[in-house]
Amino acid sequence: MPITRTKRLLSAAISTLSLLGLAQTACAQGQTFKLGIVTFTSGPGAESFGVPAWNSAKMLADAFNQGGQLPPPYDKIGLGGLKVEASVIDENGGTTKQVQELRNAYDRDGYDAVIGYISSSNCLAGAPVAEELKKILILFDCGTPRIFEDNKYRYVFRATAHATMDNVAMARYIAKRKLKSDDVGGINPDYAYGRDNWKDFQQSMVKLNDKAKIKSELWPKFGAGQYGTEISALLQANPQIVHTSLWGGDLQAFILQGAPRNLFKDRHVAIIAADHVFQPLGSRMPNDVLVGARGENGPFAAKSALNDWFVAAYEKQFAGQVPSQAPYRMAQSVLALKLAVDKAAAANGGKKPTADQIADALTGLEWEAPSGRIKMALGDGHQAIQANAIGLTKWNPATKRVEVVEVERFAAECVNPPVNVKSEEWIAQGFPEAKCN
Amino acid sequence: MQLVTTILLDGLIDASWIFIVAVGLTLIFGVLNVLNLAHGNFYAIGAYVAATVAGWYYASGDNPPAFGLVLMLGSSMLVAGILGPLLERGLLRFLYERDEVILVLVTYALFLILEDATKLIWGVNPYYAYDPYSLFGDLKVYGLTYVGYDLMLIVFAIFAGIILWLGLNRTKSGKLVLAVIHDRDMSSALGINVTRIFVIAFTIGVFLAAIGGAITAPKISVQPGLAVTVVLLSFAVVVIGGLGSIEGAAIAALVVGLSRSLAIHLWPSAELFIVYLVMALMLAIKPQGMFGAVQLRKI
Amino acid sequence: MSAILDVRNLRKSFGAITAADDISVTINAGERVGLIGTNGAGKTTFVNMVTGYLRADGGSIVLRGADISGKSPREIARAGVCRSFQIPQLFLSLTTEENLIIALGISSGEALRPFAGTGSPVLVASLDDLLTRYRLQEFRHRVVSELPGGVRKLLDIAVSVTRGPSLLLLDEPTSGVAAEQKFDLMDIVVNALPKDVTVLFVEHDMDIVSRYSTRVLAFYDGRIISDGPSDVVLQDSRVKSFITGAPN
Amino acid sequence: MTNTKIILAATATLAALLALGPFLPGWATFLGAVALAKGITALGLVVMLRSGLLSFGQGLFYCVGGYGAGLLMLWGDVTNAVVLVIAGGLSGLVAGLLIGPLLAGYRKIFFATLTLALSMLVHGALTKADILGGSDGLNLRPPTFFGLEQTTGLSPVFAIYALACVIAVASACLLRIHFRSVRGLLSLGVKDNEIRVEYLGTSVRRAIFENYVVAAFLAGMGGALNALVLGHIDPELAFWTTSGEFVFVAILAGQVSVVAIFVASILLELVRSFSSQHFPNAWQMTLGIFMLTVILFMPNGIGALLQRRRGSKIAQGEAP
Repeated sequence: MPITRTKRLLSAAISTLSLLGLAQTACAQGQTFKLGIVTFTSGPGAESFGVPAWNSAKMLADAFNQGGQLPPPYDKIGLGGLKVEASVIDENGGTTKQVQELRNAYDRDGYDAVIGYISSSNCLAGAPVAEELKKILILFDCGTPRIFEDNKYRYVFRATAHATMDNVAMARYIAKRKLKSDDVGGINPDYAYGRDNWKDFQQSMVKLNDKAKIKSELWPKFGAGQYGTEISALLQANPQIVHTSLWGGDLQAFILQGAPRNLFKDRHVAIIAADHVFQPLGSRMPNDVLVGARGENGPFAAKSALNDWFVAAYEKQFAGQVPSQAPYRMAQSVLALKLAVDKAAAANGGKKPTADQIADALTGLEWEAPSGRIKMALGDGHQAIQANAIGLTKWNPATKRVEVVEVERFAAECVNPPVNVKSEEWIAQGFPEAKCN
Repeated sequence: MQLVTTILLDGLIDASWIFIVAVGLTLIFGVLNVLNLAHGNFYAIGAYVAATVAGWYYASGDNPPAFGLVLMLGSSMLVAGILGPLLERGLLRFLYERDEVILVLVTYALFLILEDATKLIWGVNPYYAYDPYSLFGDLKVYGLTYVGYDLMLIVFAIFAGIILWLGLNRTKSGKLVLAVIHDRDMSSALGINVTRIFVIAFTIGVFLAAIGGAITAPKISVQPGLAVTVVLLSFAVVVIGGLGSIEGAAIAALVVGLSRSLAIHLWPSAELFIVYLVMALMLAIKPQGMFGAVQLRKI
Repeated sequence: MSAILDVRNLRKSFGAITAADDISVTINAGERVGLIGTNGAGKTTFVNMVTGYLRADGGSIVLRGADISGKSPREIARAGVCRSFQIPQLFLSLTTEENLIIALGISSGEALRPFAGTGSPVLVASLDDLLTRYRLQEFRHRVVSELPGGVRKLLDIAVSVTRGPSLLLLDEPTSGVAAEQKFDLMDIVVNALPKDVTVLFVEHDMDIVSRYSTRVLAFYDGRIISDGPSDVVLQDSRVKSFITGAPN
Repeated sequence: MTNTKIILAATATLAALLALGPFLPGWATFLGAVALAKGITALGLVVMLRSGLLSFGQGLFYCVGGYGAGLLMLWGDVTNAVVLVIAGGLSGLVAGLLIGPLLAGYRKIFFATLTLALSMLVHGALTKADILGGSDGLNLRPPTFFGLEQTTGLSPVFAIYALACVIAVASACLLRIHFRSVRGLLSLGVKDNEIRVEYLGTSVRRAIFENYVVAAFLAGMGGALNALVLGHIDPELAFWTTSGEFVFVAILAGQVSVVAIFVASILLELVRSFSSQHFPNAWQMTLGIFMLTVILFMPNGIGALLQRRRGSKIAQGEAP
């Protein structure tokens, strides 16, 4: 191949790249606050978490821009007085793509902050990028505690509690209500999230009930959709408690296939993240199922002006859809950012605050969310802890809704590890320094 | 005894499902030598169509429930019957003279396109068709409740298998299909209209995938992301059974179903891996699969 | 005269058809042997077994004292037995030159070195030599798939002799070549070959056979029914009635 | 074009790429590094394509390379990027040596399918491996570059981009020389007519095996580069969709020239990132349509598989 062709091909490539380079500088600084939301708009995560989360973010951004919609302190216009420009990025496509997208978001498209990630691998991969580029990244859903327990970050935050409390709270409920729990079984998706949940739950159970023993552990593939054999195995082992961290379509399929086989009779199935299937399943959701919502979200949310506004606005805007944990966790994160940016802007004489100023404002922040009072308590003020609640399902034919009854609420310090203790060790040591009400 | 029965029964139910879902892929592979990565999307489309129809049909409670199932199957078949020829005539046929692997790439592109297409048509909110699931009641086997619908799956799979077998071995075009599977070049040399066979085979393949989706719809929540798992599972079945062998697919489905049920009951932590494990063993022992012929380039 | 190829009780059958029925024959170095016989008489099967394409059901093939029965074509080629094909086996998408370069590269061992260029003096020299001796110069840069049948035949033979074989088997070298060109082709081949090369060639044209062979093996029904100098064999009554169909 | 000219052209290209680096915005540098890493892998595919084989499971070696480098960093405390990338290449090579003999017997779609199956096996195994972070994978530390990153404060992404450039250009240059060697021609011969190759006295299996191992080595280095620039490894690297991209790049580029591979790779990354920027709800569809369009309407892009080639490469000094 003659040199000339090399040159041609090469220059072609170069010119495209450099052109894009220019394009990027153009749109970097505007007098708006560009907020990127990364969440699943396609694939298995879209229905239950991705799209509802994006809806929630979009709704809040619009409300901020109109101003005066939310109760104080969130009634100020925009973010730090700046108009919010929120746009969504699909989380589907693997970590390489996500890291590329994150770099594009900060570097090319000039986003001032990004809130995102349902998948733990994307959280793990994204955090160092934000740190390297010194840009704000708020993780809103991924479960793994590894992020702030294995690393320290300045610009990365998680405005929601990690998955440990979901399982500790569940175990505590079982203990507190003295439910039969000597024989414990579990069915969890066979990937990191499922395995972490099961480890936490099983160890918590053993700590809280020394007679508890594991009767069966099942590991369906994520996205399997077929649970016939697992259900048989569970029925056969006949444990008194069946723990599961299945979610979304998998959880729905599991319930649809398990209910007619009496899996939910004469035992408690404990679903740590269940509220998002209440509305889709409706009357198909069995009664007396032990459920959590990864925080005081959805049906567990305590009455407050903010929560009333949130639920009403969401149902109004999205055709009667009831907000579940994903919208709540997103709202929680967006509101944390709102508060921090407002604070930082005020401190900055009303001018657009820098990432460092926002980071400072976020560190150790305490704020009100629809899900109650949240506190950046762990990871040097970067990892939030929040209260959690567990209850039993009850179908209400009148309201045509699945409600939660016999709810137990657990203070944040009761179900989350204290500062500088790894979740795993905290559970293994029997919850030292836990402050329960 | 109870455990054995349960393992066998669960394995059989699983195998029936796997067979219906996977056999279409084998057929297409055998005839067109295309590893159809979009197979799972046709499954998903079948499920969506069925669920949509079920939604309309059961909306008014007084319709006879049994007919709903028929309607679901019929409608998904109909859509497959349109989609199959459309894609084969409209796209694949232009590429047959290209390298086979390009066709794999084409189906990969199809996979990407259909992923979003289904989402744009049906959105991300779930669709349900659970009414037929309770159609056949349920019964107790050794004290374990089984849903009649799942047991009917076994009957359905055997039925489908027999129809397919008869269709291939007892009808003229079926025999032609087998001839093409056996030796493509020879068949065209003998003047068999291979392209016509391609349309037939591809359509039947899409057909079966869609039916798989339709019969599964009642027991799942139909929503984005159905495709990937199915295509991987079917792919494993094709490899285990031997590339392009129908009998192979049947046996492989049984092997996978039973080994999965064995694993879940006796060695649960291996569930995710068991299919790959069987596949690996098969590759190690008989790389061309149980019923596959060694396909070395002649030397 | 020393024996180069010694075949003993060679047997091969495809189902009911017996392609080689206890064949025993000795070929001496320097002989130029024509193999004649009707289609299905076992000529090509014989060639295929000697060159390892087919594995004999029984019997032995000994090349200069070394038993090569059941060896792969590759090993037999390395042992000094090369062949051309009834249907030329060439690299159709490549040019005449490239075909020969691959062949020469393999025999010289350059084809095993990842970066050995095609321009090495030795290679170029033997390339030019081949192109000239086989009259292929004008087709040098033509893609083989576009070459006329006769030229492909020549190239096929040229490619097969690059190893400098001691025994060369030509499977119907003149088939598919226009009658008037057959002699030219054979002349080119014969003149291009070193004198000491032993040649076996399968041929249907009896004029070619009588002109170019020092010895003829007449195959019939998997057996050699006549063996000797061409004039003798071609006059053999059974050869006449079964093969050449010439009047007695 | 003589080898000297090729090497000159390569050096010029390398210089240009390195000079370009500092002017690129960070995201583009990252994109460049990833594209080059994938391009290096696709280059390996072309090596196999020339002997008529297309692997749909090259993600296996990409992944093995990534984990090889990553684990050497995390467990072996080796941080030098160059060492890590070579280690990645070698782990790919070893995997190739192990699997090669099995696959060297297969052709066409059967080869493609079995490679795909094997890569999915590795994907499944890694998802189960808790010690390797399971499906979440592991985060890596920033690699070092002989201390340059301290002294000159050079950004890790740019450093890896530069390293990728060097490896890409070097391997492209070597392969370019190889393709016009006798051995390079032999690969084409294997694709055309295995019978003749065997009768010439050399082993087809061996030739294919060698090409396969070379491809595995390149994929290993590509995977290592991807792992380093990403700072993270997870089983996704071995997923079939990853392999699909390599195939696409190889097809899109064809065998017109080794440079085309990298242009194709960069193009794919650009299309991906811009389609997800502009059509966040249909980026997969956009990508798919892009692929189909290329396959249908750019047959020259796939000249390699059409097996129609004119004139002597040597005479015209044009790349095979």
